[in-house]
Amino acid sequence: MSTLHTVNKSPFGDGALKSCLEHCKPGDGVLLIEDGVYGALSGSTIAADVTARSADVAFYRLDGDSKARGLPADKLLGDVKAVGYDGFVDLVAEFDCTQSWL
Amino acid sequence: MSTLHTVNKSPFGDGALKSCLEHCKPGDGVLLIEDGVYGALSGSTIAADVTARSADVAFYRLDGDSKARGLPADKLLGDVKAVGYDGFVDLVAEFDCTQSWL
Amino acid sequence: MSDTKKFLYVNRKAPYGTIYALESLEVVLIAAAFDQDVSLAFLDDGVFQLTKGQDTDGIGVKNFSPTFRALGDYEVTKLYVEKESLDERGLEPSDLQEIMWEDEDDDWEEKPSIRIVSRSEMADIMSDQDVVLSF
Amino acid sequence: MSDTKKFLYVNRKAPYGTIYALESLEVVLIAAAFDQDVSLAFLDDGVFQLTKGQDTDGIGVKNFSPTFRALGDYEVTKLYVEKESLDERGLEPSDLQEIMWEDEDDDWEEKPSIRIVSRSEMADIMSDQDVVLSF
Amino acid sequence: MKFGIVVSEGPYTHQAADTAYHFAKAALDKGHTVPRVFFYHDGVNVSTNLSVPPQDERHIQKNWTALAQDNDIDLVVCIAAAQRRGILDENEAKRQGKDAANLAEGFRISGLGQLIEMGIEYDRMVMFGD
Amino acid sequence: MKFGIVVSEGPYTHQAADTAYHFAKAALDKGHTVPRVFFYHDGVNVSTNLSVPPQDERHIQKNWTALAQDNDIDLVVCIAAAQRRGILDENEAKRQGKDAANLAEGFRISGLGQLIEMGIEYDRMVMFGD
Repeated sequence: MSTLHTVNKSPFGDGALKSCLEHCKPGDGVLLIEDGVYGALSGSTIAADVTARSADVAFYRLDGDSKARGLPADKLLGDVKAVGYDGFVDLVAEFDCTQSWL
Repeated sequence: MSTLHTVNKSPFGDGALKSCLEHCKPGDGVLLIEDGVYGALSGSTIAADVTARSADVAFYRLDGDSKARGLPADKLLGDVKAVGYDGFVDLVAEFDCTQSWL
Repeated sequence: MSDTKKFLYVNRKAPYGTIYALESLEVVLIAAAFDQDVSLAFLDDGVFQLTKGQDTDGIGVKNFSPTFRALGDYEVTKLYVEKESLDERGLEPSDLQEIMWEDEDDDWEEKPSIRIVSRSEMADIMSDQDVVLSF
Repeated sequence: MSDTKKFLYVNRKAPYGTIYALESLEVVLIAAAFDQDVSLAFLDDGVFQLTKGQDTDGIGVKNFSPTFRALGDYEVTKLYVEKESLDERGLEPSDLQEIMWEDEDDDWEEKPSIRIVSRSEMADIMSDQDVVLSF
Repeated sequence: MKFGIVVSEGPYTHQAADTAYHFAKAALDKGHTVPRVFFYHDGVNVSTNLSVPPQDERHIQKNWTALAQDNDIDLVVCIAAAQRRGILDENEAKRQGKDAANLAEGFRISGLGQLIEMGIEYDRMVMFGD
Repeated sequence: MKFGIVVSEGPYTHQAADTAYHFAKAALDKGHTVPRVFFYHDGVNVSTNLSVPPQDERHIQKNWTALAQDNDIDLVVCIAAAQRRGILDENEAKRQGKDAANLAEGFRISGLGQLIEMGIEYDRMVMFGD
């Protein structure tokens, strides 16, 4: 069983991403959506936590949400792969279960 | 000029209380309301931050909100004084300005 | 696939400040009628939902915490509470209300529904579900 | 008391995920007509409101970031941005859009509206207001 | 003193509208005045007259309407925020070609200028939100 | 695959209803089915037919109604959540003695059992909220 976790809130004001990182399992995926895409910012206070899990968890971010917020690719962690809404659908299909960190 | 700061969110999932503590000035007041009353829990990860500001900032919590959440007085920081809605009104009148940390 | 799915209801929010805790409980009560394998997870601020001694008279909002004690009658008997979440908040298991269920396979013995688990056990529980609903 | 009050509009939330940033800006645009002393504070996730290059085509939501550049025409010229909030997010002042106003007392010279301040300066600004509205 | 109150979140979902109500009542009890309450963001949803909460729950809209009538409080709902969220008075409903209006008694729809006026004219402003 | 979608926050205030919409469209484009979308918590506010957003903004309710009609999606609004928040269909309005109903075309009001059914019958469930 593998799970796709979605996180939709900024990790700087809210604990959802941090809690997700502490609960996801090797082989799981974490998809950053909406304000969650700020979690992909390199050089931020959350970047080390994300990078630390990148070895055994796959990270994704919605590209539309990243562009809406003016986050250029060179400011974002390379380990966090950009996907569109179609990629989001593929990820939900690919993983056995989806858990939203609301 | 003195300010009454109100904080209405739990400090464990949200950064409002922490940001408030970093921005309030000596002589200000901080009133914990709604889910903000959890910020008065002693023995918690936020307690030291609250205690550190208790020397120059006055802390209050809404008593109705504390009781609603089942927080007994002996679990709460003594530095955080219980007030009712009437005490809330007095505090707003007493301080020159009110700032809500929404 | 068997006819029964594993449903996990994840509670990460405190009660009363927002309605999610109450409306989550409303879902669980309905879900109980569907004969699925139901578990509830309480972590982060969700552990605050289970504190004992809640008294909402002062805020004019309905106290729904007694409803948790009725869950056993609905055969909802697995309430997982994360220990680290309690610790971070200065709470102990004894600060939570007692919630019991009667085990019909064990001469109707009363057993506690709240099971304190570690963060790592919570992660295992989360990963072992068919459907995860978050509130 | 003078006829003019000091109003501070505090922005602590990111744009688009929630509507607060947009509806805060709508208040400021109306407020500009009232001849008060208006300042805007951007701290915590509020600094994200001012990033340059926002392009919302992919999410089907209106991009309101160009409106910040019109604030100068409304004589809203004090946009305080907290340096520590930028640092924590891995942002630099150059990641924010350029927002200018024309100083009529200085031969209409163009001056930047965004003023980067320290956390301690932000605390001073907050404490020196008559009315603080939070979004 | 004159207290201005702002409610920024919707009823039942957030406690904001409840706390604001208890605060307003306490202020009035202490002899202060609350000339106006401004409903913004999802706060506009407090003003729907179609809410039917469970019998054993408080009725947030009716509480506000009663408090306003007893104490001459001006309950103002922001027009821009209300239109987005589907709160209309009779006039707006007609103007927009809608069959129904849902603004409760005691509330009126107006512009954001009413909020700024509060800040200028009142002694204190208190915001309740999320 | 059969995808079940839950929308837990209100329109415009949170992006949830938008993201859910784009996700549903993408799923359908890829040949999956979205038999039902369930609106819970403030998500029920998506279904009001009284929303009048600015002309240059998306119309979230109309987008959902159109998507549902084109793809035979069952848009279900939770009755308990809807009643608290003032969303009523014609029947409920009559039963509650209200003059107006505000449930938009393409949506229907039903119970929480519809949500559990989705979890049981569909291959995947995705929640959008706050």
